[in-house]
Amino acid sequence: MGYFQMSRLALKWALTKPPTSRYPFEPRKVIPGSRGRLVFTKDNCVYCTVCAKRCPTGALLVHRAEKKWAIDRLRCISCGYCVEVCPKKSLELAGDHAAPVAARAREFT
Amino acid sequence: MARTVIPFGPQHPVLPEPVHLDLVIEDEKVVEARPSIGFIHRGLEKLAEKKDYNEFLFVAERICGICSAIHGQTYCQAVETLMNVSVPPRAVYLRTIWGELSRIHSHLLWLGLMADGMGFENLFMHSWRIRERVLNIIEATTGARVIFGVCKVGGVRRDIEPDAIPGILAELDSIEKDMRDVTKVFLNDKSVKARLCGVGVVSKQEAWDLGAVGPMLRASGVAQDMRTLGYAAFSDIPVVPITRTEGDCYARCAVRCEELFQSVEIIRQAFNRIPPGEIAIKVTGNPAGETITRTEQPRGEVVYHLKANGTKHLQRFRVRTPTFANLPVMLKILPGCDLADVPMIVLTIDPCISCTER
Amino acid sequence: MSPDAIDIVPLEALLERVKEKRDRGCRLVQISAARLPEGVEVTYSFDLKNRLSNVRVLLPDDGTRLPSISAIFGCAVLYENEIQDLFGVGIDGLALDFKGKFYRTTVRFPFGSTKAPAPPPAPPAATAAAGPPQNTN
Amino acid sequence: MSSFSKSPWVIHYDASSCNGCDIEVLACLTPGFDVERLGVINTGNPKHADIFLVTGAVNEQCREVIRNIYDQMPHPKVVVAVGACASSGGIFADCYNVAGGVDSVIPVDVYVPGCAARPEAIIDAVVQAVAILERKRKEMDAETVSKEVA
Repeated sequence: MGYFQMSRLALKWALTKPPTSRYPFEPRKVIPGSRGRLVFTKDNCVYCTVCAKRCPTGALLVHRAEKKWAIDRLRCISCGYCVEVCPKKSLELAGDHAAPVAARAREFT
Repeated sequence: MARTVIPFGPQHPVLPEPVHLDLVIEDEKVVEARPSIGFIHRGLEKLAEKKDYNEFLFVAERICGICSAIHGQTYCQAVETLMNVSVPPRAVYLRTIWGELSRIHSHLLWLGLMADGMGFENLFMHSWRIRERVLNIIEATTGARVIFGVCKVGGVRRDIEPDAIPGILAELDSIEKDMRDVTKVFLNDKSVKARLCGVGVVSKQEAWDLGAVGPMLRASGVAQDMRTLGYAAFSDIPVVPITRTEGDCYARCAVRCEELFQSVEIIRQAFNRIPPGEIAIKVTGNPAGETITRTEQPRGEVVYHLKANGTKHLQRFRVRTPTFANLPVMLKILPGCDLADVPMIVLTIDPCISCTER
Repeated sequence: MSPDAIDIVPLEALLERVKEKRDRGCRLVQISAARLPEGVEVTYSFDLKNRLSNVRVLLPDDGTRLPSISAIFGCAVLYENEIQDLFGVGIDGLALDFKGKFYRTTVRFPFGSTKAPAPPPAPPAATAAAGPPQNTN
Repeated sequence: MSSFSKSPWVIHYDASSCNGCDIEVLACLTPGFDVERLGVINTGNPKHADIFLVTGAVNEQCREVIRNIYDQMPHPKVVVAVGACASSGGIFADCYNVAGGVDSVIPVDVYVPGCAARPEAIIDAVVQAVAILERKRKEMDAETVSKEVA
């Protein structure tokens, strides 16, 4: 009885389309609302530094005087805490993922 | 007879995580197992002194990537107990749903690793194929695949829209069918049975005395499941612990297989009963007091011991994770087994080393 | 904390109280230690029929040693080694003593006392030096 | 095209990660993403590996293990730090037992951001790593040639 358990499953899947995503050759299917790359929109930011203070990993750096906002992508954990506390809604999490990099750098905007 | 010491780990093909065992063997029989852990010890309990209780949630969720959802939930529950906050019922149901989804993905992950450990590559791939479907539901509802990040003190961060529920339930039905196919192989296949039956037997008394928890304890015949305490939505949704009496590797496998379907059933009931309303309440002030909170993770009972003194930092954060409690049992059953069975026995406790060492 | 009251006992009564729990058929749920300004507080939690009961002792920071309960509950060994390594508390009668090698941490006794210096551990270098002089031709 | 670009072999080690990135690395190998269609093979033996995937921050005890695995890999080799913890220490950077990212022990060639790093990001990183591996091999070949000439 117990001999043909797997063959049934294997046969069924031999006749079905593979569930594999073809990622590098086809673009990724982004599920809406996915927490990915942190996106900053400069327009209404008042450089209040709340996001930098609340960031649990210290990935964000905000200079109020120079009006600069910077992120270290390699520290960001996409938790969305900054998005939640931003009073001007200038931060949001995009669905796509940040690309791998060869060196550490802060991205200034 | 000559004794040989064989090192097992820290980098070992069956272990995705590092743990080290010195196995003293005579012939092919293990006579002693000496563990050496600490490869993943980060010391995150001490971080509670640097991060405030809201930020610390992100650390608690990252104690372990597999049990993340229930770690987050337990942490929030513990802080809410300290602060005397009652969470809106909708949030409680959502937490339950996500907790059970994470149990399904964790058990499927474990079944896959188990199949891989016994060399049944095809079954491994099928388990992980189904797991990918569960992760898709999780990502669509929480926004992430492994670290959910949906709980917060006072409620949850996201809602599941009522329009999305029928779709999720339909997908769950189809996943359940898929899981039936795969678990049938685990439970009935001759080669799986030959590999697992009678290996690593723990008696009921032994398991209880050595403080085993979760599927490990239930597979030895003790009906202990923290969900019966009635935390979260389990006060409305009754849970009957799934038990087996054999206490061997096969029984532990069977318990986890059955728990998959139990979790699907719990999610269905939760979606049927989920009340409308708020998903979070505003929490102000700082926690004070002391609490010991227990919940049921995929691997068993987790214990959070929190002490707070009214400042925004917790005074002491201590977590006892299920694998830590299951290690003594593993060390107890290793002596006397064959060297070839060691990977099976180590895998059946569902070791989660990053939980254990924190 | 109301449903699961904590039973604070003097250090001498600890073993007896733990044995009592054992005789009633309890399961050892956890042992947790916490650093207080005056010392280390060790809490033992037991479970019987899903009811949690706790026993607690307070160890002052004057080098008082904690008796091990590993003869009563075998699984306590791991918890006690953890406390020994992280809090710098000496424990007597451990069934399996890792001698400070359970967790190898960068900071010795990360939860150690902040007031007094941590009790000096038996340094392996010192014992080697105290041994017989090695023959170096 | 060398055998690297056709089939890079990877080895994975969990430094002190939370498991999140580990299971994503494993998920890459299973039907959902199946990197074996790109020729990537996961091996348990450092002596067979070209690409070293490290997840998690480095602590006191695993420092030596990482060093060991790295030393055992044949040249040329590429190290990929997967996830925020491996890249910078992430949320655990302040812990007493965490020394920082993987680059505090061995040189890292590619950093993958994310917590946990997505399988797609890991695939991207492996693709980048293969390019670096090719470049390193060419440099090595050029070096041997110049040595033979001299």
